[in-house]
Amino acid sequence: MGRDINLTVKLGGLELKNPVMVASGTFGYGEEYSWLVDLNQLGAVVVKGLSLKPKLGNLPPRLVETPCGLINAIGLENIGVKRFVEEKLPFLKQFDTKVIVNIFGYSVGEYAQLAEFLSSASIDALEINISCPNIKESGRLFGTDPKMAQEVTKAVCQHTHLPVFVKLTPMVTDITGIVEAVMEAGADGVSLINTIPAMAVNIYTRRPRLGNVTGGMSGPCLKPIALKLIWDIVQKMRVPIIGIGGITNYEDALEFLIVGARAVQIGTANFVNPKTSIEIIEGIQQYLKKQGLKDINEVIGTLRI
Amino acid sequence: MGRDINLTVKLGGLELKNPVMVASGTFGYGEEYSWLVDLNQLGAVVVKGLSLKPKLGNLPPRLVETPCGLINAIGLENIGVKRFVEEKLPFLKQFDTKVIVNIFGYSVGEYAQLAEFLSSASIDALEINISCPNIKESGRLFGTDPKMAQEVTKAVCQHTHLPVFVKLTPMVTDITGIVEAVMEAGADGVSLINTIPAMAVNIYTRRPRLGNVTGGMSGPCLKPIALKLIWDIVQKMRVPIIGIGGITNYEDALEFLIVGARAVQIGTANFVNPKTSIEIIEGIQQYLKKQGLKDINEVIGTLRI
Amino acid sequence: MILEVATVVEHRHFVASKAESFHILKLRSPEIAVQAMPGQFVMLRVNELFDPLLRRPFSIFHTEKDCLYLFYKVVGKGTSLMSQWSQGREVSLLGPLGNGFGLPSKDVPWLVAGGAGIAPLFFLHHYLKHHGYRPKILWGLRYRISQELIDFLSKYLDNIVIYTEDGSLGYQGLVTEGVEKLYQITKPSKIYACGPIPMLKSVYDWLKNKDIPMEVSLEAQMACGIGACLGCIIKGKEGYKKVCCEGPVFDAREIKWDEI
Amino acid sequence: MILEVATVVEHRHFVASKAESFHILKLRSPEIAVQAMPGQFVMLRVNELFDPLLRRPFSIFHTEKDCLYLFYKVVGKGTSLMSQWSQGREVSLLGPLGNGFGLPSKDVPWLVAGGAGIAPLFFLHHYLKHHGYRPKILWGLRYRISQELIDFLSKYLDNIVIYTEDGSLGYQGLVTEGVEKLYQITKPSKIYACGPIPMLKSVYDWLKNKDIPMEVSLEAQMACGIGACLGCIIKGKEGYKKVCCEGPVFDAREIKWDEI
Ligand SMILES: Cc1cc2nc3c(=O)[nH]c(=O)nc-3n(C[C@H](O)[C@H](O)[C@H](O)COP(=O)(O)OP(=O)(O)OC[C@H]3O[C@@H](n4cnc5c(N)ncnc54)[C@H](O)[C@@H]3O)c2cc1C
Ligand SMILES: Cc1cc2nc3c(=O)[nH]c(=O)nc-3n(C[C@H](O)[C@H](O)[C@H](O)COP(=O)(O)OP(=O)(O)OC[C@H]3O[C@@H](n4cnc5c(N)ncnc54)[C@H](O)[C@@H]3O)c2cc1C
Ligand SMILES: Cc1cc2nc3c(=O)[nH]c(=O)nc-3n(C[C@H](O)[C@H](O)[C@H](O)COP(=O)(O)O)c2cc1C
Ligand SMILES: Cc1cc2nc3c(=O)[nH]c(=O)nc-3n(C[C@H](O)[C@H](O)[C@H](O)COP(=O)(O)O)c2cc1C
Ligand code: FES
Ligand code: FES
Repeated sequence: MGRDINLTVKLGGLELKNPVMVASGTFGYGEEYSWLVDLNQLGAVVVKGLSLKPKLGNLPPRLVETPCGLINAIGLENIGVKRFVEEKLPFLKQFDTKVIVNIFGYSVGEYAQLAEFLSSASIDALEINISCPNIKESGRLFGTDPKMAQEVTKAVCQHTHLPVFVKLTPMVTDITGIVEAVMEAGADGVSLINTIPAMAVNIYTRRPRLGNVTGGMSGPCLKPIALKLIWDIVQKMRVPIIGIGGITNYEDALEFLIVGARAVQIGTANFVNPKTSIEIIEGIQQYLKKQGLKDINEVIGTLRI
Repeated sequence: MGRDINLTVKLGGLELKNPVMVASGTFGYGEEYSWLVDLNQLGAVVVKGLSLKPKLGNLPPRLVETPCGLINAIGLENIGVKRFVEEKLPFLKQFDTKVIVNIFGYSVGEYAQLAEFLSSASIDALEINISCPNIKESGRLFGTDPKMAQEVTKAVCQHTHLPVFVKLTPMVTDITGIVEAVMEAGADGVSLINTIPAMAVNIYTRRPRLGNVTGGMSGPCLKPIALKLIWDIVQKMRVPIIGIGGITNYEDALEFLIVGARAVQIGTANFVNPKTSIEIIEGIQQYLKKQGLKDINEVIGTLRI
Repeated sequence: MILEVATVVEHRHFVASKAESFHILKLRSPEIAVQAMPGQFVMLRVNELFDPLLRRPFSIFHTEKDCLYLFYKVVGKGTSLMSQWSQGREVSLLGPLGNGFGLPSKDVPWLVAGGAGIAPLFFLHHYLKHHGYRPKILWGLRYRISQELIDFLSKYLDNIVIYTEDGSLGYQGLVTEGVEKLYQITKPSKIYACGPIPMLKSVYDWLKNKDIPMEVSLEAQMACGIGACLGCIIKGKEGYKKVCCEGPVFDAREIKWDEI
Repeated sequence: MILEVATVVEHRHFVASKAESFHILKLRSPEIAVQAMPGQFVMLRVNELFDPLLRRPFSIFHTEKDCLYLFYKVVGKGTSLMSQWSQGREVSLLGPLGNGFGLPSKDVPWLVAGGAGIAPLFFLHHYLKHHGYRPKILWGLRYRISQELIDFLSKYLDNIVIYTEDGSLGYQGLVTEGVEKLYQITKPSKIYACGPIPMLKSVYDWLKNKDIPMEVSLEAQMACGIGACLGCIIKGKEGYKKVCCEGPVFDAREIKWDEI
């Protein structure tokens, strides 16, 4: 099926055999879902956010379900970049898919070190998370200040030959300013959106429902917001965009592609239906066929106003 | 029922017999819902946003349903402040409820004129909308720039004796900066959140699903985001807050009050269940009774961390 | 305008072999049923969740004592959830909403329906007959409908002519062709139409220079259903019109057909 | 770990006069049923909508050929939707998940359940008997349960002692008091417990200085159910533990009881 249909997309220095990836933090280190999902079919796997040192993460409870959404306050728990390369990467390398490593640090220097360390590992790209609402230590987020975002990006790009994508938070006054800043600093593209800062309260105990008080919301309710932010960027400049936020089926994915994202990531939907990413790839193929198109690139960025 | 329970709340210069209002744009001019809702029971009615001149609004389609959300691009259609006072206000004045008029202009001067004009009408407060994502003419939104927000607020406050609330957009990097700015300018409080900029695409026509291309999202999916923004404010300063966003039942309303809002507004939920606001007032009363409390002010801002 | 908890009394499914299947839902809804007029509609809540969020609008298809009937086609999330409803289920109903059809000044009115657009015209047909008119119905369908549905409708409707695009039932062709043909033989006193926009447009195009009044029942995405949200507008010659409360029935000459 | 579309074969509702009502759902789920071990669970999707969004976890209560049974209590949105399911409905099931209970080294193990916590212990009871053990079950309930449920359970469980808080069924008191009393007479080889945290805590407090192994089945809010999201952690003495894949069964001595 679909042999004659081209799904290959190019994002800066990264080429994917199809535009569908699984999002950081929602697919573990790939292994967890390998029982249910044929990783060979995916455009890429983005692994759980990694830091220099292992990180314990936040106190429980870490999850709250909301209408059409999920708030998480995992707190970026991870095994650290070193153990990842030793223990997890070999498994992922068995598959015919790109491996993108999501990283975060507490200082510009840490980002640079992470980039340098990972450049010698056999991975395909870096996604730098400058937008996780769950890092408390960092005080003001890197992702909300164009200058800081630029500095971090520059530091990473100077320390790696790998394609670099910067993952953005939606909660900024002007998304295009941030995008300009990170592209100037040498990024290959941007991925957005990360979760939206959110909160929930237990009215009987009058306490927050998350151990960390606040968290980040993901899920279907994000889609209309993410689309609009991507549209804001597309109207102003040509830059490789990875669309993320609330994608649950091929129709959702196509909305992002039509608006101008060149690839998409599936997050929370993996929990609901682990086969979402595979079904989306198939759905996109069917759609192209029915529309008489032969190449996904004929769809990307073709919104008619 | 509940005679012995106090629901009165004070927000700056405005006192409400209970903290439950209906939100601007979701309750028409009050009359439309008076068949279904006893307006006498409401803390206040906030009427559809008014401008100096009548406004036609955006091209259809103006509505798109999303998972747990609604995107609207009404484009602030309204009959203008003059006709409102002549044709709609007399009806509202028959009821024992406060009337809050939501206003928007295209320049600081227009806001001032609106405030001046309405100060001679028999209304109870002004809510200034500096955050509607559907005004295209205004270019950059007043609500995202602390300086602009301050200027508008100052102009309004100088031209009215009425209590003034400033309605804020969630899409800013730093909400507290905006709140500080408008409070300094003389506002009695802030109401938040307005809708979140959003978008939807028809993948078969590859066209936007709204006549205006983009719109503002409201509904249950907003609640966790609104709570978090209010929490950001509460942690930094003491200011009268009207909580808005995705409230559908008394539990939701109480979450806002516990976090620190002194009143709430019900928007999209009116469409789903027109009696939502009334049921919330009853629900809050029951809750207080069961918790052995006698005054809603014993709940407001009591989140335990 | 009433908010009422109705109860499903009966639910009939008319599943045709090809594509379109129709359903008739009988609801006990005493207060709304007695007030309902042809052309009016109700908005119902599909479930108690927020997905789907909004109420769905449906024309009133028929009333019978304290019950009302809806006639619907499954097109998406809401209608497919509805199709699973069984007897006894409670449904929150808001209605009757909208303006309804006006009576014709004289006999014989024609009722032109496309697909599920039959719903309000069925009610109108019944009402007109009750008031001494002898309405004709022309109904256009994509494919044939199930025999059970034909039998069901035949109990109520005489003078009905069916057109299917593929000729699998009644005449082959578009219902608008039927209108033109019938016009060779006899003239309508008024035309009432409900169905897809292209159908309405072509009936109106054909009619516009003739001296025959025409009312159409239109659809729009709705949130409130009562004129409060300003979401459901269409372009009229004299500005925007709210479909929910200034319609859903409009004088066809008031609509800007080339802009909708 | 399998993702399977199961089918509702039978659904029994045990509605007691006061408060808590229980339901037993029998699902045909051939692949998962044959693999399931006591203490493992499944995650099921409540509907095809996104409200509720996440799958719900339920312990495997019983298996029978190609079927598995769930035993659940209605506590919120998802479980009340489930309680409306009828025969033939299709349900997406992910399972079997989690580690499951370990066998006791010798007879006689005690199974201590609170409320719906009976679910995994029922399966364990059956399994232990099959392997030649003679487990005792102590079950604590808030109120009495329906006679039908008692009859249903009695078919499978012997050696069960019931405690209700109000004394309306079995002995009056908390099940933990029952444990202490029984201990006056005889000693368990191992304790398995599942139920509300306060109950588990008090059993553990009582047990901790005795030389008896104890396994508990714990709950946490879950998203993925397979160890990928890191959302379901609880505090163990050696750091956080993922309930979904390092549990839900834990050696009671590994848990930081005073911090959960
Ligand atoms: C006044 C009025 C009366 C109506 N009467 C009837 C009736 O008697 N019988 C009947 O079958 N239908 C009727 N409709 C249409 C009916 O409301 C929609 O079919 C229904 O709301 C679709 O809900 P859904 O959740 O199944 O579809 P969704 O999942 O919401 O949408 C599925 C598809 O249908 C399209 N759609 C949704 N709503 C509409 C709409 N209002 N108009 C056109 N396309 C739409 C969507 O764009 C989408 O492509 C009426 C509509 C109005 C406004
Ligand atoms: C491994 C595991 C096995 C389980 N086995 C069973 C079982 O066999 N039978 C059974 O009846 N239940 C079992 N549960 C609990 C069951 O998953 C929840 O009751 C169910 O998910 C609630 O869904 P809901 O949509 O009805 O409630 P919601 O609407 O989501 O919540 C309603 C209320 O229940 C609380 N709640 C929700 N989920 C949980 C939870 N996981 N633990 C504690 N409180 C919760 C919420 O905080 C809220 O107050 C199990 C849970 C886990 C983690
Ligand atoms: C449980 C969970 C953990 C996440 N962890 C990370 C992370 O470590 N790094 C990161 O950049 N994004 C993380 N995210 C954000 C997702 O990658 C994604 O941007 C977000 O969930 C929005 O997409 P969705 O709506 O499809 O889930 C996490 C999301 C969830 C739900
Ligand atoms: C159809 C519609 C029209 C609205 N019109 C206005 C308006 O004129 N002025 C305004 O300040 N807010 C307007 N709003 C925003 C609401 O007042 C409210 O802030 C928002 O909908 C979030 O609350 P909710 O989730 O309860 O709906 C409108 C919202 C909707 C859905
Ligand atoms: S649907 Fe709200 S005005 Fe018509
Ligand atoms: S539920 Fe995701 S790790 Fe346990």
